[in-house]
Amino acid sequence: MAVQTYVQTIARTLMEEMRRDERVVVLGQDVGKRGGVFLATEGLFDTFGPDRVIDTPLSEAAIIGAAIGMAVHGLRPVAEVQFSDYVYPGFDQLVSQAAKLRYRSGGLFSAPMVLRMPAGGGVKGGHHHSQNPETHFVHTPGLQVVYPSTPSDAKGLLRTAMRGEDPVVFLEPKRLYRAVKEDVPDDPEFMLPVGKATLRRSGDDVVLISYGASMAETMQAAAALAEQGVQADVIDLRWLLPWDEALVLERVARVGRVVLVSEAPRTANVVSEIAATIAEEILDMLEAPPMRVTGFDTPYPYAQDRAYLPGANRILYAVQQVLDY
Amino acid sequence: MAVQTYVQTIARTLMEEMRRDERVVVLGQDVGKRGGVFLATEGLFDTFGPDRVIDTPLSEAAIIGAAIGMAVHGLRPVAEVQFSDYVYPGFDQLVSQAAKLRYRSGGLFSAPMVLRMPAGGGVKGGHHHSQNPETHFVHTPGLQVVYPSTPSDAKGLLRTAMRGEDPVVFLEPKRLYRAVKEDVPDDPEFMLPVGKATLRRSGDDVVLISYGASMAETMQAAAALAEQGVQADVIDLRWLLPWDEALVLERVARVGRVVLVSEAPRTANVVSEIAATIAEEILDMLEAPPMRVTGFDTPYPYAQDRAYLPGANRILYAVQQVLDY
Amino acid sequence: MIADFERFEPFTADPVAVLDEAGAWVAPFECDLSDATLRTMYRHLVLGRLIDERLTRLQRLGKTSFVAPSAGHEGAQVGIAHAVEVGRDWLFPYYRDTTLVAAIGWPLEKLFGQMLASKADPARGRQMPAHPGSRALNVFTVASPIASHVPPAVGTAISQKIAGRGDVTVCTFGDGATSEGDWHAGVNFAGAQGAPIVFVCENNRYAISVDLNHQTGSGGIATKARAYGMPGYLVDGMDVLACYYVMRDVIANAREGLGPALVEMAVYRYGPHSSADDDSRYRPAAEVAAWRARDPLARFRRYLEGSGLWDDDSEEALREAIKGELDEASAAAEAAGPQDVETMFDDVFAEMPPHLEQQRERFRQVRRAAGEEA
Amino acid sequence: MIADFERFEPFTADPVAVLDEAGAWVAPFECDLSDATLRTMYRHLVLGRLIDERLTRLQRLGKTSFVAPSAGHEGAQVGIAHAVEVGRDWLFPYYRDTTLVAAIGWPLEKLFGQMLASKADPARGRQMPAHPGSRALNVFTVASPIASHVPPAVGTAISQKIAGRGDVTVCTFGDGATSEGDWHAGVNFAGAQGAPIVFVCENNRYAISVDLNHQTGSGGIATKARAYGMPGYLVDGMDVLACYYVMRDVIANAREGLGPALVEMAVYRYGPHSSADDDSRYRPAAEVAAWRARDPLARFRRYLEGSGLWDDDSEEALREAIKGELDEASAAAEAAGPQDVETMFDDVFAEMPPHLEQQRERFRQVRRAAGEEA
Ligand SMILES: Cc1ncc(C[n+]2csc(CCOP(=O)(O)OP(=O)(O)O)c2C)c(N)n1
Ligand SMILES: Cc1ncc(C[n+]2csc(CCOP(=O)(O)OP(=O)(O)O)c2C)c(N)n1
Ligand SMILES: [Mg+2]
Ligand SMILES: [Mg+2]
Repeated sequence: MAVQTYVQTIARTLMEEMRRDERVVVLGQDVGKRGGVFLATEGLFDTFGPDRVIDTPLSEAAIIGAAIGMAVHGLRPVAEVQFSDYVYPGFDQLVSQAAKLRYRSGGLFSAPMVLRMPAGGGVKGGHHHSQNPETHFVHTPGLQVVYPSTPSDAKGLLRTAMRGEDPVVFLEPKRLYRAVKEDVPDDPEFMLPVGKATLRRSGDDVVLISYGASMAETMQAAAALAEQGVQADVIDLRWLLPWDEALVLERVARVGRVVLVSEAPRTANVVSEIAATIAEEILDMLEAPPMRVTGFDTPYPYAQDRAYLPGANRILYAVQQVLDY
Repeated sequence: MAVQTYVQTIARTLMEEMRRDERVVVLGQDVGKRGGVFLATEGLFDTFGPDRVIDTPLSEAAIIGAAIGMAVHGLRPVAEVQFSDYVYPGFDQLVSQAAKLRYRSGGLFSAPMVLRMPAGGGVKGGHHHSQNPETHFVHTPGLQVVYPSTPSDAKGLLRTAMRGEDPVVFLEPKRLYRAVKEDVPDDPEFMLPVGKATLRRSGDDVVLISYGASMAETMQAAAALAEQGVQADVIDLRWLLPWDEALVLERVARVGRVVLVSEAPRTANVVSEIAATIAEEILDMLEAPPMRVTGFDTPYPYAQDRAYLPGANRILYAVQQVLDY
Repeated sequence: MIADFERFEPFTADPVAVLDEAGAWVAPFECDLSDATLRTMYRHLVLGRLIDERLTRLQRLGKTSFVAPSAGHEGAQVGIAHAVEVGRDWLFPYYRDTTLVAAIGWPLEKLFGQMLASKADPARGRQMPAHPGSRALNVFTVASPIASHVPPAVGTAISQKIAGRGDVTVCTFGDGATSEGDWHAGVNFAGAQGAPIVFVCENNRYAISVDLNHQTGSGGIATKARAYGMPGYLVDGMDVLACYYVMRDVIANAREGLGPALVEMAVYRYGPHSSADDDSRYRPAAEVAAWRARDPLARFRRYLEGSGLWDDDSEEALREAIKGELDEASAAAEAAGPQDVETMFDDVFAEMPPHLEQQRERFRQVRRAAGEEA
Repeated sequence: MIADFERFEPFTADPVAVLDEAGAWVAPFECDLSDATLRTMYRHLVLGRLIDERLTRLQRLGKTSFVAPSAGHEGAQVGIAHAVEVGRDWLFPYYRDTTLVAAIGWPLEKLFGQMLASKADPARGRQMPAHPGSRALNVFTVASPIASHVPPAVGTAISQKIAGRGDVTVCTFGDGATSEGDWHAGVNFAGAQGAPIVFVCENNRYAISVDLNHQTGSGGIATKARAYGMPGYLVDGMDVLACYYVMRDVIANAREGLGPALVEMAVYRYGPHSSADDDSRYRPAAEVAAWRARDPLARFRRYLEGSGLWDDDSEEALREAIKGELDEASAAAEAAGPQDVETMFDDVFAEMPPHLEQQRERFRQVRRAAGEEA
C-alpha cells in the first residue's frame, strides 16, 4: 500500500498500465511535457516518449475521435479532456461514433477506450470549469460511465476501465484531487467490478445515495447524523452506467427512506433515474418519498461557487424531512 | 381555419411571422431554394430572398453559433438542424453559448432564437435519423424545450417560441409531418403559453403522460382502453422545459395511477424526471407505481425501426400492470 | 525523402488529367498498367453504374428504403480502389462510396444484404442502406453524421505511424463535409502529426442543394490543404486514370513517412442527392447535361477502344456478366431473410448489462401477451 | 472595390512591421497619427502592463482566484483597440484581452469588479476572472470554451452585413483556438457569406504548453485564410503601429463590403499561461528572455522618444497616474462588496420559471434552518 492523493493515483495507475501493456497510449492537451494541467499524467512523457504520450491540438473532437480510430486499430487509448466542461466540442465524436460503433457495425468494430475528465465544482473555476455532465453520458446507450470518489476506487476502476472492451467515460472529482491522501492497494491486478456500487457506511434509519465529488458532503452529513443518533446507510454508486440497481433496491427496501445526492442540475439528473426506478420497483417499501438533493437548474455560478453545491446542510434538511414524514 | 399537415403548418407559420417581423431570419442547410429537405421552409426563399433565408455551410456549429450572434445583434433567427441527430457537432454552441449567455453575462446579452429540429423514429432512417435527444436539452439550464404533437400546437407554440426572449429548442416529430391534416387556427396572434401541458382526453382510471411523436401511440392506447371500458386521462406535455408540474401532479393525484411514455432511451429520460417528481411530491396519492414505457437503452436500430418504439402494445401492457396492482 | 515516382504538382490551377475528354493519353509519363488491370478498372466502373441502377430499382420496388447514387463518382472511386492495398491499408469511406467498396472486392451479397438489412448484412441490419463496412477489408463502417469519420480515420493513421509498418489510411468525403468542425479537427491533427493518411474529397459541388459557393469562400477544396501544412491536389475526377495515378503517388509518399495529403477529385453526381431528393429544385438541367457529357465510363472506354482493348462485344458480355452477378447477389441477400427482432438488444456493449436484459425480457413478455412470437 | 488606403500585402513571408526593433519608422508610408493619439497608445500599453501586475498581486493576496496575464500581447491589443470604432463596431475578445478592453475604455472599476466578482461586476459575478463584457461598448462577454465565441461573432457580422450600415466585427483568439472545430465552422461561414469581420489571432506560439508545431502542421496562422477565400496577414505583434495600421486597413475593407480577413499577430506571452500554470516546465528560459528583449512597450517608447514625444519624466508621471487610477478602481470594486447569494437563481431565463422559484424557496428554507441569513 502507498499513501497517495487522488490525482497521484491516476498518474501512477496510468504509468503501471502503460508498463504492462504497450498498446496503451495517452493523448490530450498538455498531457506531455506539462504532465497535464492537474499533473494527472506527470512522468509519463519522460518515461514513454511522444509516440505513447501525445500532446494534441486544442480540439476535443480530435482527441476523442483519434482515440476511437486508435482503438479500432488495436491500441488502448486513454484520452484526457482537460475539463469535462470542454467535452462538448467533441460530443459528436463521443455520442455519434464512440458510443455507437459496436452497435452500428454489428460488432465488426468497437472502441475500447477511456475518456478521462476532471469534473465538478467547488474550485472557484466558474461555470466552464465546474459542471457535472454525467447525465449526458448516462443517457447515451453504448457508454459506460464511472465517477470514483476515492483514490483507491479511482485506481481499481481506472484499471477496470482500461482493460475493458467498451468506451468508458471516467469522471474525476477535481475538488478531491488533493483533498485527501489514502493508502492505495498496490497489487498490480487490483480491479473493481463493472456496475457495482459500494456501501461506505451502514445504518437502519435512512439510505443516502451519492457518487463522485458529492460523496464528501454526503459522508459529512452521515457523520453529523450519527452524532444525532441517526444511522445512515451510505451508498457510493461509483458506476453511473450500468448502475447497481440490485444493491440500491435492496438497501432502500430494507430501510424505506432514501435521500439521493448529486451536484449536477436537478432536472433529468442521474438521481432522477434512480428515484424513478425506486418508485417503480419498490413503491410499497417506501416509508417516505425518495428525496433528491442536487445542483440547481441554473448554470454553475462563479460567485456562489460553494452555495450552488448540495452541501451537508441541504442534505441534512432533506434527511430530516424524510425522517419526519 | 385551414386544413394543413404538420410540416405545412411550420412553413406557413414561418411565412406569417417573417411577414410580421422583419427581424426574423431563417438559416440552415437546404432551407433556401430547396425549401428544406422536408419542405418545412418551402416558399420562404422566393418570398424573402437570400438575406433572410440563408443556406449555410454543412456545419451545425456554424448554424447554431451564427444564430446566437444574430440574436445578440437584434435579429430573431430561426435555425434549422436537418435532423436532431445532427445537433451534436453544434452541441457546444447550444449548451456552452446559447443556453448560458444571459446567465454568464449577468443579463447583458441574451440569445432569443429558435432551433427547429425534426426528431424521432419510425421513418426507416436508421440510428442517425431517428433519435430523440430531448433529455440533453432539458438537462441544460437556460434552454426551453418544446415538442408539439399536432399541427395546431405546432403553430401556437412556434409563434410563442419565436416571440419569446430565450433560446427555444423546438422539436418536430418527423413521422407525424404528413401523417395527419387538421384545421389550424389562422388567427395571426394565436399563441400557446410557455410551460403549459394540455389534456387530450380525460378519464378516471389511469393517467397517460406523453409528448411529441409518442402522442400518436399513446392516444391509440387510450382508444383501445376505452373500448375495454378503461377511461384514461391523457396529458400531452408539449413543453419539456419548463414542464407543467402543476397539471401533472393534480391529475395524477386525482387518479393515483400513471403511465409515462417517451420514445427516447429509458435511462435518465425526461419521464424519469417526471416519475421522480411524482414520487417525491405525491407519494401517498399513488395507488400503483408510476410506470415508464420508453425507447430501449440501445442505439436506435434500423431493421427494428418500429419494434424499438413504445407502441400501443407496450403501453397497454404497462397500463394493465398499473391497473392490476 | 521524396518518392521516386512523384509525378504531380500540388495546388495546380487546372485539374490533373491523364486522359483528355476524347480518351487520349495526355500525361507526361507512360501507362504502366497491364491490359488486364485496365480492363478490370473498366469492369469496376460499369459495376458501380449497374449497382446504382439496381439499387434504384429495388428502392422503387420498396425493397430498400434509401439509395445514395454514386453515378458520376465512379472514376474517382475506382481510381482510389486500385491505388490502395486492400486488407493492408484502411479505408474510411462515406455513404456515396458504393462503387469504391464494390471495386475493392466487398462481396456483392454483403453489399445487397446491407442495403436490404437482411441477415446477409454483416452489420446485422443496424444502419440504413449505403452504410457498408468490412472488418476483413479494413473498411470502417460508414456513419451518417457527415465528417464524423474523419477524426477516427486520423486516429487509425496515427496508430499506423506508431506501428511503423508503412500502412496508410484513406478517408473520403464530399465537398460539404469540409465545412464541419470534425473535419477540420481531424485534418489538422493529421497535419500536426504527419500521419500517413490521404484525405479525398469527392467534390461534386453540391451538398444536397447547397452549392460550393455557399459552402465555402475558397472556391475549391485542394487549397484548404495549406491550412494544415500538407499538399493539396486537384484532379479531374471524371478521369479514372488521373485519380488512380495521383492516389498511387500520394499513398506511396504517405507510406514512406512523408505525411498526409488532401486530394480533391472534381466529380458530379448524376442523380439526385438520394432517393428522397428532387434535384430539379436546385440544379439547372443544362448543368447536369454538360457533366453527363463528361461521363467517366465513356471517357475510359474510349481510351480502351483506342488501345484496342475494348469493343461492343466486350461491352455487351461485361454488362451481361455483371447483371448476372447482381441478380444472384441480390437474390441471395434477400433470401437470407430479415433480422430477428430481438437482435436489436445485442452489441450495445461487449457483454449485455442487467438493465438491457431486463428490457429485453420485458419486450418478450409484451410480445407474448400480444400474441406475437417472442 | 479596393480601399484607397490599402497598404499591405497578404501572405507575406515576413511579418509586416512599421517600426524596427530600435523603434525607427521603416514603413513605406508616413505616420498620420497625431501626437496625442501616439501618446494615448503608449498610455494604453503601459496601462495593460500595470493592470497585469496589479491583478497578479491581487491574486497572490487571495482577492481574486485567477489571472491570465496579457503581458507581451499589449502591442497587438492596443493596435486593435485603436483601429475599431468603439460603440459602433462589435468586439468578440478572449480571456487574454485585458489590455484590449481597458484600451477601448471599459471602466477600470468594472474591470476590477469582474476580476473580484464583486457587485461592481456588470455581469453579476457569474464568471471567473478574465471574462469581461460590455453592452455599451458592444463587447460580447468572454466565454471560457476556446473558440466558442467565433461562430457567434460571425452571426453578428452577418447581421451587420444585412443591416448594411458598414459596421464590422472584430474577433480575437489565440493560436490554439484555430484547431477547434467551432473556429473552422465560424471562419468558413464568414468566408462563404463575405461577412464584415476581422479575425485576429494573437499567436504566442503556445496553447498552455502545446507549441505551435504540435498545434498544426501549417507553421503559421495567416496562411489558413486561404482555406476560406480571405486574405491572411502576418504582422509583428510586438509593433503596436504595425498592428494598428493593418487592422485599420482590413477593417476599412470590411466596412466597404470587401469581406472578412484573418490577421495573425506574432506575439509572446511573458508570463505563465495563467496564475495556475508553471511555464518553466515547457518553455526554455532563453526563449522567454529573447522575446522579453522585444518588449512592445520598449519599442514604441523608443519611437516616441526619437520623435521627441516622450522622456523619463513623462514615463514617471504616466506610471504614477495609472497607479493612482488602479488604486482607486480596485478599491471601489472591492468596496462594492460581494454578490448576494440568491442572485444565483436570476438570469437563467427572461422570467423565472416555477421550478426555479421552488428551488430558490427551498434554498432559503435550508439557510434559515441552518441559521444562515436567507
Ligand atoms: C452532421 C450532419 N449534418 C447534416 C446531415 C444531412 N446530410 C446528409 S448528406 C448531406 C450533404 C452532404 O454533401 P457532401 O458532403 O458534399 O457529399 P455528397 O452527398 O455531395 O457526395 C447532408 C447535409 C448529415 N448527414 N450529417
Ligand atoms: C474547449 C476548450 N478546451 C480546453 C480549454 C482549456 N484551455 C484554456 S486556455 C487553453 C490554451 C489556449 O491557447 P491559445 O488559444 O493559444 O491562447 P493563449 O492562452 O496562448 O493566448 C486551454 C487548452 C478551454 N478553455 N476550452
Ligand atoms: Mg457534394
Ligand atoms: Mg497561444
